[in-house]
Amino acid sequence: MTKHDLLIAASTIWVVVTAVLVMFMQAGFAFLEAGLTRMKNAGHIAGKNVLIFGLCSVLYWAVGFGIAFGDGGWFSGTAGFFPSVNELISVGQKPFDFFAEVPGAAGYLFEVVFAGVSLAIVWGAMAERAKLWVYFVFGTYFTITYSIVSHWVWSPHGWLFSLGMQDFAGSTVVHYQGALAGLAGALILGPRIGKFGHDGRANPIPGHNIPFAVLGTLILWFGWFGFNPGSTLGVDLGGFGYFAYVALITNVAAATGAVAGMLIAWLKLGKPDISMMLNGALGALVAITAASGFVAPWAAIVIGAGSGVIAVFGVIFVERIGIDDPIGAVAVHGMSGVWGTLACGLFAAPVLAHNLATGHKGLVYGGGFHQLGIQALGVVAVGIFSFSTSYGCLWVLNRVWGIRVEPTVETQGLDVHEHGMWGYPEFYIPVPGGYGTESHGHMGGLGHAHAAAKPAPVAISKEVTV
Amino acid sequence: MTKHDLLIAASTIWVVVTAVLVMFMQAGFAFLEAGLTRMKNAGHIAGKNVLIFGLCSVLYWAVGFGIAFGDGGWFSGTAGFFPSVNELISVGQKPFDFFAEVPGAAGYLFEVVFAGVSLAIVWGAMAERAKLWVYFVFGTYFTITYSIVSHWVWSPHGWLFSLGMQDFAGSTVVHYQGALAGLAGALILGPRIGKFGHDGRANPIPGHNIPFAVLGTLILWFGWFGFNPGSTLGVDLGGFGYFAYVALITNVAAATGAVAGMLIAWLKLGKPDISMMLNGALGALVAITAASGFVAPWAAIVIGAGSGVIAVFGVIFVERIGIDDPIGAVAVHGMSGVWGTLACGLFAAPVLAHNLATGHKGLVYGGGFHQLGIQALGVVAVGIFSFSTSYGCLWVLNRVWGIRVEPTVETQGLDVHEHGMWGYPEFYIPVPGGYGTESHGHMGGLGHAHAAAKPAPVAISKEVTV
Amino acid sequence: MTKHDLLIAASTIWVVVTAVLVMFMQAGFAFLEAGLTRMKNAGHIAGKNVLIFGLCSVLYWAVGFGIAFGDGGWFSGTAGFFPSVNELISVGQKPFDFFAEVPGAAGYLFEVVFAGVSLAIVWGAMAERAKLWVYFVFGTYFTITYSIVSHWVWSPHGWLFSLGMQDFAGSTVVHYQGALAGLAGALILGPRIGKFGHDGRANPIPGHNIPFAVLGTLILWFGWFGFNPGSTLGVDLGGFGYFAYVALITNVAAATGAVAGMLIAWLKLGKPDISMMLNGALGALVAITAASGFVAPWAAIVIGAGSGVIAVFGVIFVERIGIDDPIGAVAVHGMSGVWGTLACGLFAAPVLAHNLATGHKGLVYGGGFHQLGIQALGVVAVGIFSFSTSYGCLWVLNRVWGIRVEPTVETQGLDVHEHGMWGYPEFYIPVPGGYGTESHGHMGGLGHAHAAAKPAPVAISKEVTV
Amino acid sequence: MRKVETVVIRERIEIVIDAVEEETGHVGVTVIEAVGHGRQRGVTHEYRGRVFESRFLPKALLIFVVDDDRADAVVRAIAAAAVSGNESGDGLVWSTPIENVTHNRTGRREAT
Amino acid sequence: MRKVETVVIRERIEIVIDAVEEETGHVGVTVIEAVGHGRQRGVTHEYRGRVFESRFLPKALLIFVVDDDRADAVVRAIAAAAVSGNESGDGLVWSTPIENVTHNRTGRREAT
Amino acid sequence: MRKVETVVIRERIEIVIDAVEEETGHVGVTVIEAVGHGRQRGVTHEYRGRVFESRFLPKALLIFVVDDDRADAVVRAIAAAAVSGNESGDGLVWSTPIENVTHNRTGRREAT
Ligand SMILES: Nc1ncnc2c1ncn2[C@@H]1O[C@H](COP(=O)(O)OP(=O)(O)O)[C@@H](O)[C@H]1O
Ligand SMILES: Nc1ncnc2c1ncn2[C@@H]1O[C@H](COP(=O)(O)OP(=O)(O)O)[C@@H](O)[C@H]1O
Ligand SMILES: Nc1ncnc2c1ncn2[C@@H]1O[C@H](COP(=O)(O)OP(=O)(O)O)[C@@H](O)[C@H]1O
Repeated sequence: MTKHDLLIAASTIWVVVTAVLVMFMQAGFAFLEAGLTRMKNAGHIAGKNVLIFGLCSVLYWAVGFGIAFGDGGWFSGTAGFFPSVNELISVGQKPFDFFAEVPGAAGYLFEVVFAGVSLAIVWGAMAERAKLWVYFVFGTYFTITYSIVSHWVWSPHGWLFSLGMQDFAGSTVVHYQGALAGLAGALILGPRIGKFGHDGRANPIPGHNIPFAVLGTLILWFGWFGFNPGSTLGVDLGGFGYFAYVALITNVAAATGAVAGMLIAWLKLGKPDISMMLNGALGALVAITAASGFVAPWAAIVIGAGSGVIAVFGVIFVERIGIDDPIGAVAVHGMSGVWGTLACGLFAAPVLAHNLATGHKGLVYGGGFHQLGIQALGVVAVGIFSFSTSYGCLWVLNRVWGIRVEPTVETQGLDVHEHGMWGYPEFYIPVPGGYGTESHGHMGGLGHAHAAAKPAPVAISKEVTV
Repeated sequence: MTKHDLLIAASTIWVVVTAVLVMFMQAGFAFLEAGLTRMKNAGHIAGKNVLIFGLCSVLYWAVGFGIAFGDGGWFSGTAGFFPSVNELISVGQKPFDFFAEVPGAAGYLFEVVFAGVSLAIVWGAMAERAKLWVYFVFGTYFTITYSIVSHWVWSPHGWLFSLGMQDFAGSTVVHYQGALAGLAGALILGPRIGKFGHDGRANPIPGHNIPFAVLGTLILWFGWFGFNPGSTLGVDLGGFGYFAYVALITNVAAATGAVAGMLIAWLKLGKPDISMMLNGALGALVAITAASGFVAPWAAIVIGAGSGVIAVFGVIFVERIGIDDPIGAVAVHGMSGVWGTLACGLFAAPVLAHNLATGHKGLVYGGGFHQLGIQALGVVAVGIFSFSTSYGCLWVLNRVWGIRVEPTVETQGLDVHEHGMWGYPEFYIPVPGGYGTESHGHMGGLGHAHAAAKPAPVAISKEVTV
Repeated sequence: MTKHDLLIAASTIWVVVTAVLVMFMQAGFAFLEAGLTRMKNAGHIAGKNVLIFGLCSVLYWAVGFGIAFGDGGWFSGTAGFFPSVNELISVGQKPFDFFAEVPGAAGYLFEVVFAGVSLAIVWGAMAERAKLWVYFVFGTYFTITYSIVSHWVWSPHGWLFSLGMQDFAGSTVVHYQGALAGLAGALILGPRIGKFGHDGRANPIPGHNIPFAVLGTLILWFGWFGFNPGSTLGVDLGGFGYFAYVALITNVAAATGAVAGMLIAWLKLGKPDISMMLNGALGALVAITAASGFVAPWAAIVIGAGSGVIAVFGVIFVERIGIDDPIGAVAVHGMSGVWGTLACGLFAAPVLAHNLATGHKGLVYGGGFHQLGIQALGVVAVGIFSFSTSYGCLWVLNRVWGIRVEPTVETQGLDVHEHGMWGYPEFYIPVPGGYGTESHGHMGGLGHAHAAAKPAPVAISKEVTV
Repeated sequence: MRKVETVVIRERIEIVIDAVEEETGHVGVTVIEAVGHGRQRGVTHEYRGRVFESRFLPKALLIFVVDDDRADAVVRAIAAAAVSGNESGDGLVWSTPIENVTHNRTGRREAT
Repeated sequence: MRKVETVVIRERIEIVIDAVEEETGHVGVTVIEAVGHGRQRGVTHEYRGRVFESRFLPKALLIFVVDDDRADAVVRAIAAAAVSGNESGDGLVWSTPIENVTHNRTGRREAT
Repeated sequence: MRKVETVVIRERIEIVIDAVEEETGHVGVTVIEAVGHGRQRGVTHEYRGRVFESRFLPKALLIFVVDDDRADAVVRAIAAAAVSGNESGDGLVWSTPIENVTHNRTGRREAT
């Protein structure tokens, strides 16, 4: 047992544990999104996260990981497809020598959960009206385009990495990209029925469960301690134990975003809207994702506060221009993603940029516009690539087969139509022995002992032969 | 400070962190099971997981851990009961020298959460109709029989271990055993009132909360990253950082199971049933539990897909033969547990079986039927032992006291009858200032300021003296 | 790379991971509290945890961390305010040299989540009737008083630490303090409308969602594996891997508390009340917090059982003397916090007190009343300081501006009044395409395809210009 | 025409409606959730030390708007079908003459 | 017989029923959740930038089937018990003659 | 006075009430959630291998207590406003003479 063995052990613990935290963010998205949409779609909205993470996990093993982190050129990796046992258990070997201190398998695990997050964001903006098969087709497509961009920014061969772009954990790669695809989807799908009145004014369509949205947000915040600090991909990047600093920055920014989101909603809208507070916290987490390795605590506060402002005004703006984004993905992940990416160019602290050996100090430290320019270039390049490829794909799918459900399906809900069963069955149909049957129901007391003795047929429903 | 100290530190971090992830699976089971059962039992179903994990935790410290991992013979451990402070803080010492790199306490922690999972599975198949005291009595009994079997398979003295049985993290020990006891319980309890019509046809009794079931599944998936990778019990089993590979295999299998479960339900039942997708993912996690240390990624996909098939057809089959298993435990944990155990005999990769020094390569690698035979032997032996001991115990309890609640209790619900209060009180009774009182209620707006000034007595309820 | 570097790496992993587990306890409190209060306040109750953790995180970076752990005197730290990048990334340097094996940032992360827990407890006892701005003002104030007491007990300069007070992870510092402030708040606010009848008898106001309360409790139990074991602040305190023992003790106590809480409720109240079981588990976790590093497993069982008794009788007692504490914070965190702190003086095992070099062995090991006396002194001193400062602050705020919402706001609910929107909007107002509109609603089936074609205006609501 | 109203236990909703359809040929019903209070006792609840009970039981109110000459048969069909065999709680049925019965979709006014 | 119907605020449900039982001796009631719209204003809601209000308030509809000679006393008892002291919202009570009143369990038809 | 009752689809609740207020000047309504069964088919459900369907559709029952001379106009206003353009499901409206109408808050008894 060498010290290097112990380094591998510690780094692998760190990378696996943080990857697992990020994986749990799927539950966060599931509950944030289910909470901010309607009861009739709750099962579908929550369940689709399992589906897409499943799809993505297999695909990313097959091709995504190779594209993103396999050896290759400036545009894409060209090795590491369908990786074998040996490629996955060895450490620092080709084709995954990018991961110097952990086995290829740990690299896969950490990176696949990021791809899963990016995919989860996409569907937030498209919620409550897309057909189920679209998840399969576009999910597959996006996993690949996502992997290409992550190669650009994070692989040592990638062209944006070579230019010195700073995106510590993926404000651009993960969040902005997901939001761009979601925006493309929201544009092509159009708003939900009832969202805009005949006069074009937006109607509020409140989500059905604010506690779910809070749970989702806290799970995401929790998972983000994997997202950002885990992006050191080992225990010594930036110095031994430096990842704790990344965690601190992440927490300070998120905290500021939550408070700012609530206060700004209070000032602007007259009420300290809880969903805006949640959006503020999440927007801040998105923004600090790029910057968490590079900035000082005071800058984390500035970045977080900026995201609180963006959350409130961004959500209102997106609605005002006629886009229906039920959970605010465009504002929270898109606009805040851009803000965080650019913020590196403003606030990157000299000592940290140096320790991480990525890019240069930011504008406020006298670094001039150099780093800011590179950050802006990254934003523009990824914006064009991601939006156009996503829009193109969805446009074709929509043209050929139609990606939006029929009005009757949308009105009645995706749960019963797409999946056959409500998210909360006892609120919609009589279930044997359930709410709304003898002994039960709102304002109801308790029934007869005898009733149990001879169960009635499925009340109010007729069975149909399979 | 020696390198060995650091090894102990790293291994203990790993084992404790993964144990904690597995402990959280109790929340996963609580929500999976509560989601797939009815509103009137939601508090009971969720709450019982806290109870049985509590019971199990104390018992396992007292005797279970000694039976399972204390020094002893081929059948059972015979030392390490009521372990002392010194036995628990020392590393690699008798009676817990099985744990070479972590203190006995870490061994306890990791193993008790496994016992807790096995127990949680039991009650899924018995849901919505067992008396509360049965949890105490059978929970105690099962903790002990479980510990015996885990000694057989995992202790270096155990007879199945000595034969070279491969069960990396417990498809057989944890899942199959839990399902066998659950099956015994479901048989003795009989189906829930209303589950089968007068003509014997099954009525659907949909669970009440699909988002809960999704949350439960994602928590379980998350926890499984402790379950399988943590079973290395240190940072160097199979090579430093090898546990990351186990995590990858786990994820790929689960992902395939989710997608397969949904697609097969879609093909077979006409609808991409969300609960079947969840069952597919969980079944795949169960199956890969035995195999996660031994197989290649492609085999993880095969195993996961197989579990997706098993989930759908297994659930339907169990119902067709007249067994009422509300959450599908028999199919998901039992059938998939067998599948995963046998799959080792088919797909164990030579290099991995060698690295782990457990058993031999599988059939497809030219290993012949040797390993498959041992796996089958393990399945049969554990099947006979676990099913018969569980069935016997429950049969006696049922004969002497009756383990099923009265029909009136079942009809009205376990929450109010066993525990005195509904899981969702405001949907069932008027609560002061709650839903269904002035200012509140469905389709309701908002009431008078004045009403507040003179609170009414507990509406619609009369207080009774304690 | 030295061995010391690896020690820093391993310790930082441990401290950051456990800190993250503790951070997740915010979700636990959010769901425990939301579950045990009414539907009309669910969004507010859950959401406020995000707000106060946000507030506390920023403040603790600014001043709290310096007060608590910066260098200073017996009463308070006097350095480390607004810490800089360098202060946070260096290890074992002033002003945070208290943290010898991890960077200052890891220290911040671990300690801020403790402050967040203490703050979360406060609001449990004040639930459903405090104004929103009070969270901002008192949250700020309490963050500071909390930090002062944590300096007393945990900083090597603190006066109670110097006396040898044993409070391993904060039964006194975190839980008791939070409960004292909550008690002050509950006294000043008075009981909720409808809680006590005209004859002074208490009315039950059941919480609205027992599954949420169960989830909250399991999340808290999960997080407590960070809370107590993480308090070693490194991998070698008490011996390498000793933290696993702390985890075992924590689990055994919690388990006993859950079972005891249920059994005692069964005996005393006639029903195995689930909320009492949850309170038993939590009370045991609170009590073992001080003792987890110091006691043997049998003592953990005694302590846990004691907390089960305290939970049931404490909750009843608090209600009987006319205090309305909706979630039982005074009993669970206050009384059990005192019990756990004193229990160290009774049960501290010689070997463990020695290994940790804190205080002396307890009464039952022949240590006499010395340690018990110090523990009692700590309880009294903190009790006087914390209660009086909290009561004073809240009294002034109440006198000047009033901290309780108007009766009309309380009756109708904090969600709609303080935040503008219900926690479960579809149960209260018609939402376009939601429950209670065409195609939907309880006992409802499914509507017309055509209805979708011409969406109605926002049913039953009129839009008002912003 | 006549409006026949009945309060029944919820498990009987389907059976009552089927009986009306089969025995009288009348199709069309509106169902409303209700709770009722008759002579039965509720069940005891306990929460955190307080014990109390509730006095209502869940019922359903069914409304059938029927031709005058069918009213009597509908009442009889309902009373027969609503019987659960329990000791109490099966409810009541009654009818009321109504005027101006109009079919919303067509605007057709039925003879009173 | 007569059917007495009343719309009351929900906190008055118990009080009204108790009053009817005490003052007239009549036992038996069916309660239905309702919402009503009278002259009061709702409360303002806000969600993600949109402000709106709701015009209904929660009420309950109580149905008492009573003997003809008790109807008037029941109406009076209800009207008296329903008063909450609020400025508005206490609702209405009225009665209607009904026919064919049949007790489901026994099939006994009450004298009309 | 007269009680006008109507069963309508839920999306029409607001429109019907507005129509009554505008066309007849009558203010005051009580709304009850209902489900109804007419001639339409439900939608197919599937759960874990079992397929079944439900036959009810959500409706609302609206109650307007009105002056005798306004009853006919109210009925007509409702019938007109309730039409959704769907092929079925728009429900019914009818009226009944009622007695003893009393305003709870004031105790004032309206002329019958
Ligand atoms: N006089 C009444 N007026 C209105 N509803 C009544 C009346 N009597 C009974 N009911 C309804 O019928 C239900 C059954 O009544 P109950 O007295 O329990 O049954 P039974 O008369 O068969 O013993 C009650 O819950 C209530 O909803
Ligand atoms: N004409 C009416 N028809 C039906 N229900 C009515 C009528 N007038 C009032 N109500 C019911 O009574 C409730 C109270 O009416 P409201 O006008 O607010 O009270 P008040 O007349 O005491 O000021 C309403 O919410 C509604 O449910
Ligand atoms: N005879 C009736 N008695 C009571 N309610 C009825 C009757 N006929 C119709 N309804 C109510 O009206 C609703 C619409 O009826 P339906 O037959 O579907 O519409 P349509 O007559 O326009 O085709 C039903 O769901 C039911 O609630």
